[in-house]
Amino acid sequence: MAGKLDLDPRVVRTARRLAAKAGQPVVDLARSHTTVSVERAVLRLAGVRGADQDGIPWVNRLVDAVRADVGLGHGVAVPVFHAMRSAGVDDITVLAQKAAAGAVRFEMPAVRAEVTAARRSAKKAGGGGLKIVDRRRAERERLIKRHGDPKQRPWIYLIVATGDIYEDIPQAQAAARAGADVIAVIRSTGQSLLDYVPEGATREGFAGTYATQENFRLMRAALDETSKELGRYVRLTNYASGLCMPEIAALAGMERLDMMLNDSMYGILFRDINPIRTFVDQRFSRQVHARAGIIINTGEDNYLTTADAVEAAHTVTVSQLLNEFFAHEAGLENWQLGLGHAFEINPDLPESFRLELAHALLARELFPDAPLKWMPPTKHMTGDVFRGNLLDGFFNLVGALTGQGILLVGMMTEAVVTPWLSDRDIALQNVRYVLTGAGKLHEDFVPAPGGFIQSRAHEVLGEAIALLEKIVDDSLLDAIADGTFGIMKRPADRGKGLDGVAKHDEDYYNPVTEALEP
Amino acid sequence: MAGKLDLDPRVVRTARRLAAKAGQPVVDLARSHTTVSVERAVLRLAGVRGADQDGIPWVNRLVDAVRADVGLGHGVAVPVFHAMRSAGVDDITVLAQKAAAGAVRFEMPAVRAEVTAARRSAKKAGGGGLKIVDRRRAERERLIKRHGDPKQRPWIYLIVATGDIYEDIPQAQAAARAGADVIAVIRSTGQSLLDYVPEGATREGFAGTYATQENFRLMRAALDETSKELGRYVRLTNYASGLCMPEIAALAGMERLDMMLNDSMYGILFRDINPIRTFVDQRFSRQVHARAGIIINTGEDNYLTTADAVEAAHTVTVSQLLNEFFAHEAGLENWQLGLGHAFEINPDLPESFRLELAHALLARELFPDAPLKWMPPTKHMTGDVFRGNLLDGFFNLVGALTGQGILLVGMMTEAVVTPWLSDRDIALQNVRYVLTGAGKLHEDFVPAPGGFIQSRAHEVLGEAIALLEKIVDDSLLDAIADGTFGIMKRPADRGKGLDGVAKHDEDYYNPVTEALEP
Amino acid sequence: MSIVRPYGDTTGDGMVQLSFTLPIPHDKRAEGAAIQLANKMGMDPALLVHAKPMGELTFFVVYGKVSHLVDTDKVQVVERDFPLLSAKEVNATIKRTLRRRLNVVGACIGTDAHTVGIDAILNLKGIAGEKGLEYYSELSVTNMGAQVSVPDLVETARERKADAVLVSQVVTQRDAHLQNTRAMSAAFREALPAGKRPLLIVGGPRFDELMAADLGVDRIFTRGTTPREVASYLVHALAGSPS
Amino acid sequence: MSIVRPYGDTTGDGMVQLSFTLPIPHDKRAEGAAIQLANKMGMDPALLVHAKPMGELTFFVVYGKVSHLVDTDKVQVVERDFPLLSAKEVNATIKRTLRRRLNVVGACIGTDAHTVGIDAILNLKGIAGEKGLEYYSELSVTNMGAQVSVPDLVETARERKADAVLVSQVVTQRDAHLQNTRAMSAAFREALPAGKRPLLIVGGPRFDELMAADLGVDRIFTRGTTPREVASYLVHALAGSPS
Ligand code: B12
Ligand code: B12
Ligand SMILES: Cc1ncc(COP(=O)(O)O)c(C=O)c1O
Ligand SMILES: Cc1ncc(COP(=O)(O)O)c(C=O)c1O
Repeated sequence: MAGKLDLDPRVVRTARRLAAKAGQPVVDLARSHTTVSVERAVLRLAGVRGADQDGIPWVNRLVDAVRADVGLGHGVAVPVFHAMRSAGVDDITVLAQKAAAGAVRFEMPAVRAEVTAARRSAKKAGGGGLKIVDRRRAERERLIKRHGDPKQRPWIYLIVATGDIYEDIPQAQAAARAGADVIAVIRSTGQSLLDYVPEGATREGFAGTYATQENFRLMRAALDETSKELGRYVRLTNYASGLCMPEIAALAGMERLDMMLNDSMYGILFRDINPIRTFVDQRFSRQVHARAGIIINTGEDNYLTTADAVEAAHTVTVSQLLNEFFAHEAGLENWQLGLGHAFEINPDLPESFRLELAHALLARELFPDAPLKWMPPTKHMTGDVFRGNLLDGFFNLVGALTGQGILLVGMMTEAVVTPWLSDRDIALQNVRYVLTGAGKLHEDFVPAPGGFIQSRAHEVLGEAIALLEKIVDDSLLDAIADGTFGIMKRPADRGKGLDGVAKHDEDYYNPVTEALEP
Repeated sequence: MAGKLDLDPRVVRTARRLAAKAGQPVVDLARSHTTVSVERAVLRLAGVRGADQDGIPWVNRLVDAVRADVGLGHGVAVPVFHAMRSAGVDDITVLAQKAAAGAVRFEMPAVRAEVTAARRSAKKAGGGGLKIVDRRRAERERLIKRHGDPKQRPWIYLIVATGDIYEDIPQAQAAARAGADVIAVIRSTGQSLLDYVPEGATREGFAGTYATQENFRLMRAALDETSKELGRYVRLTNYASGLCMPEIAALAGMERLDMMLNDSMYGILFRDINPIRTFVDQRFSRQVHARAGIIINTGEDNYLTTADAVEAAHTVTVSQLLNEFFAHEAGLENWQLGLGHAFEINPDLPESFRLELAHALLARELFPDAPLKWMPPTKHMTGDVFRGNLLDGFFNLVGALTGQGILLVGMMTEAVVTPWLSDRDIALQNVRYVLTGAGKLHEDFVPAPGGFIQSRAHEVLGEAIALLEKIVDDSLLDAIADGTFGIMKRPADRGKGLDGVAKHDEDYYNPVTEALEP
Repeated sequence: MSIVRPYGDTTGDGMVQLSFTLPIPHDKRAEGAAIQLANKMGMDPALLVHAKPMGELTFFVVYGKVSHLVDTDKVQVVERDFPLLSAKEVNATIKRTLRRRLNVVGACIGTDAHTVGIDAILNLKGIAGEKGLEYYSELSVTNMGAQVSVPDLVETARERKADAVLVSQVVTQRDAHLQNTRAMSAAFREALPAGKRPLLIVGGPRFDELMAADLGVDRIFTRGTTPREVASYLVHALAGSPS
Repeated sequence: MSIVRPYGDTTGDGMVQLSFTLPIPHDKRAEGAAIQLANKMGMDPALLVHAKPMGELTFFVVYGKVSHLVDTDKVQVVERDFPLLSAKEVNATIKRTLRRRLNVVGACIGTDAHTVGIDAILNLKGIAGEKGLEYYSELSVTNMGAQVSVPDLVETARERKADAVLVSQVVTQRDAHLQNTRAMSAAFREALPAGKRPLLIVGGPRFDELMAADLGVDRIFTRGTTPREVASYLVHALAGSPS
């Protein structure tokens, strides 16, 4: 694909260098802080399971108890494993239950040997979780070898969103049979602001189904069956976003999810989550994804629902560069970077289609080794479902012409309802038509040198560099506070979940980060 | 647009030379024969109007009477104008009425001076008709100057087909307001096999409205109004096909229709009209169209509804070359050649879209000065109207990418009903989206040298030349008899309307042909 | 399952999509009128999701829930009540029971010129991978083509001693297909006594298979018919059961 | 015109298009079931033009004629019963009658995070070329953003002495918008005596404007609302008539 835009490699290198410079202070911040959810993720990997009668996970009760006694700054690993030893409990969930009942107190051991012992136990327990993650990854590789990968690029990505895992499952299986390569289970509207991960199989989501370990397991098992039936490994996606990003990443790793929505800024911008909380959580979750062999999907598409897709095109590029930097820093490889972008230009705008092509090609050529995630029109979809299906067709065509890696299938009812079963069928038929009839059209499509498409791509890249320079000068946190992305203004000292952040003490210890740090 | 396929001009010249060679015998046939409808057309131009109580036009009664008395071989002009003089009638319609009542007898005058006198009167009367045609043409040019031509290419061509001229009119006006540049009034299913042209305003067509002089007049007047309202000259189309092709051409010329469906073989293939009848009628009607400044639309698209659009692609090319030759021979200029072709490849076929592009580009580059008429998918349309609208969008895109001149707008309900008002609106919205968003994409679209699209175009051209060579060897009439076009086998001695054909006698005289012969 | 409801995205939600035009200009009242229509059709709640002015008319898209129940036990359909035979079986049965070739005359009548459907059934080439009736050695097929008048059809059927007459009708505007079919069956009734009348079969994409009696024909075939089904039916109706 | 019918391609033809899924596998019976549903909706004849198997379910497209009449006189709509004012008039009227700025508190409540709609109404930027309420000098606007809980909203409304509370709801799955709106209006009724309650306004693309009373709010705005309409309504309801 490369070379259609005639991008200057020096300019591209400049852009990357600027992104690294802009991102580094945030990485430093993430490396020196922890959050309640990072700590809970550690304990989940170390084996805490289940929830109390009110549905509050034991892991939350445990972290809260530790925090009340010694704060978060040391990390919970040492106090917890020290307490296990002291209390003579060897099931960590039992410890959590006791802690919740007020039957255990936590402290940082005073004696160095005790610290070492607690660290050693923590490391072992945490390592146990990581071993599960590793096994899952190996299992995935085996199943892919057995059943095979999708025959075509882009992979076809479909959403289910009934709110009820038991409705989701047959719908997901039907979607896979109809051609979906990736199934995403959308989450209930409220989940990202919950500071705990719900437990068990759930049937009561709004416009999406709760992300729970059990729901993950049920869906993955169902899709394993379907993969076998179809002779094609069907991938499963969920969301590691929101206040529980690290934990959900850990659960995803342990339940063999294959892709996760995981953006460095989405939660800040679209859920008003505190920027620092997000950046800390994000780094940990990405380290887990790196280890689990999970492909992340970033959320640049969302910016174009609140900002204008032409005016703000360069903010997508900037965000992709930042997401790439953060991802690499956390250990993710290029094949794991499902960088997002979207077909959101007003279809009434002259040249809208050529502009879309230019933007999509730019992303493609800037990130040649990443499986870009190409998102369908949403903002300019209306109740006119006939027109909707048409727009989706042209979206699919851009996807095919620009070699996108993952195609989130657009639904003609986008402006009306969460997708109906038949909407998915119509949408897949649309994708199939375009890929079958024009899947290789890119071979014939060589934008004229210096023509509209090339010029537009260069223009956007130029704007992106200018913006990155400004961010380097001011700081990324300030840029976010100013509404640079998606016109959402999010100051670093506001937003949800800030109280769950703590600065590392000198003796901060986290057995999982230790294992995952590159 | 030219040059994207890198066609070899020598090969293109060969193709044209072969087409001329294949067509010439048919031209010779046409020049040495007449038909009842040619003769009626002459008399219509000479002023015969109206119909008897059964709706049989006086012009039919008159020609039948002449034929009964002296045969057709002399042409009707001399016997008729001789009779007028002899009977002392100076209104030609009155003569027809008298003839129908058996009150006049016809003969070829024995005296040379009488022949000369009759010819002179005939020429004057026929010239009167041609003057009307000329006035109409001048009027069109004036109106186009006043109101303007469509701003974009392709021109947007919409069909109305209620069967009732009084429903057609508001629908046509609505379509024009919604963006149509050309309105075609589809004919009732039976009309093409009627050996007369119905009279008056009609409301009882099946799946189309009768082509009558009065319907032409009413619709043209309505669209003149709308043209004024819109500041854009809206063109009107009808069908000069079937057994009355010459007469309808004459009526179209006199009522200022702007385009006419007029194919050299359609009637043979799809209405089982005798080949000789058709070729004779066709030549005359084209001469009239040439004079009237009418753009013809040929019917190659139809072949692809009975034959396979990939296998038979070259038969479309061959037919276009033949239609071009016949058209030039009859005096039509390139700007009048709306050569037909269609988006009819099975959409499930791999590469269908690229094949469509290749075929459409081939037509474009073979006939760079003709306003090609690009026809939408019909055969592979189904009751799935959502898919239908999508296919139409990709059809529109090929139209835009290959610089077609006239775009017949596809309807999502193609497989269901004659178009509803709302279907047209949805269809126009589709066209508008594609032309606005991707109308200039052709600038960026340069098929790779030697790539799929170029190769396919060269292949089709090669097959077309091979077929033309065979036709030159065997004769066009044999090729038609063998089912070369549209898999319809039509031997020259069969089909409807053969009894309406007569060979010219030595003294054949036709004042209109005389005036129109180049 | 006997009682079912439409399925949007969960079992039993009853959701359907509807579109139509009302001949009134777009305004709030027009939107209300659209909802009124949807309500009358049993959609409640009816969600008006799109309204597009088209001059003096307005096009609407409505989504909503219908409360109607569909009782699949009460569905009337013409089920295939004869075995589907191979070409071999068709030929063998005709040979055995009729001891002569079975004569078939086909045509597209009236002003309808759509021959692709009848050709698909009759011509060698066939459709969907199945050969047409001409392929069957024991069927003698006369395909009269398009725009055949009813008198010509009756005449030819008589001449060829047709056992079965196959008529195609594709154009349905103003019920052309129904009118032409009725005219055809009436003409056969008039021209020939009951025992001498060929089997009358019509086909076309928009027929209702339940209307055979109403139209005076023996059988109706519709969308997606294959030649083999027709051949099997001919054997069933005219040559009795195979072996 | 008071009685109208759907218009396909001729006046009064009554034609409509319908699509839906039935949870039964595709076969003839399923097609019959689809027609049964269309018939129950009043389509007769109902033409089944497309049936697509989707595993154990089938998707259908049906075209047909409905005989229902639409009586435009019987349509119920919430007509704008107040004058549309310019920003100048809005400001002047508030100044004159209230003699203080009018306090508006807006939020997207519940778990709904769609702020584009409420922002379009409140923020300076506005929508469709119209500035939002923040632009009006006599309106004091507090935009609480997304996912605001009802108690927080009531608290803020109290603090800011809100004259009007503007709530947006976009997610409608499982009637989330209706539940949240009811919870909100109940909370205000509980928290404040009748005279002290702010004007309650909800908006979102899928509300039914006729449901205001049912939901316990004063007014509902839906698809395509512009800030000026809202400002004019606020003046009408809270500040009396202009000049
Ligand atoms: C091909 C086609 C044509 C070709 C026909 C070529 C030919 N020689 O047949 C051409 C281009 C000439 C043509 C012309 C016209 N057409 Co046309 N055409 C079509 C088209 C695109 C496909 C029809 C087809 O071939 N289907 C494929 C065959 C295999 O399917 P089928 O006919 O349904 O047959 C199957 C079954 O129904 C059944 N069957 C059918 N007949 C019989 C008979 C028997 C005995 C049995 C057992 C079974 C059987 O078995 C077949 C195989 O499974 C349709 C649109 C569409 N996509 O459906 C319009 C369509 C049928 N045409 C239409 C019209 C209006 C016309 C015109 C009248 C337009 C005009 N005024 O100029 C003209 C004139 C034709 C005339 N006088 O009848 C309309 C009819 C509208 C309506 N419902 O009334 C349609 C639906 C398009 C539209 N939306 O406007 N047409
Ligand atoms: C943009 C968008 C988003 C953005 C929101 C960004 C933001 N900050 O608002 C993002 C990408 C974050 C998003 C996320 C989700 N979305 Co969303 N989203 C949309 C989208 C594409 C456009 C909505 C929009 O902005 N419309 C433009 C505004 C101007 O229109 P409006 O809201 O109707 O507002 C106007 C009027 O209604 C009125 N109005 C509205 N509110 C008020 C209030 C008052 C007081 C007044 C007077 C007037 C008024 O005035 C406005 C101006 O005219 C729609 C699809 C579509 N095309 O409609 C889906 C859609 C609304 N989203 C949907 C869903 C399900 C979600 C998710 C829940 C999916 C998931 N599970 O992850 C998430 C989570 C969101 C959550 N927790 O609520 C569904 C809702 C389905 C349903 N009917 O229940 C939709 C319909 C898409 C779909 N088909 O699935 N989404
Ligand atoms: C990156 C990312 N995370 C998460 C979400 C989902 O949002 P929520 O946090 O409401 O589950 C989205 C929305 O599509 C997204 O793009
Ligand atoms: C060239 C040509 N003539 C005529 C017609 C119309 O056919 P009819 O002769 O039935 O009016 C068509 C069909 O589209 C056509 O393509």
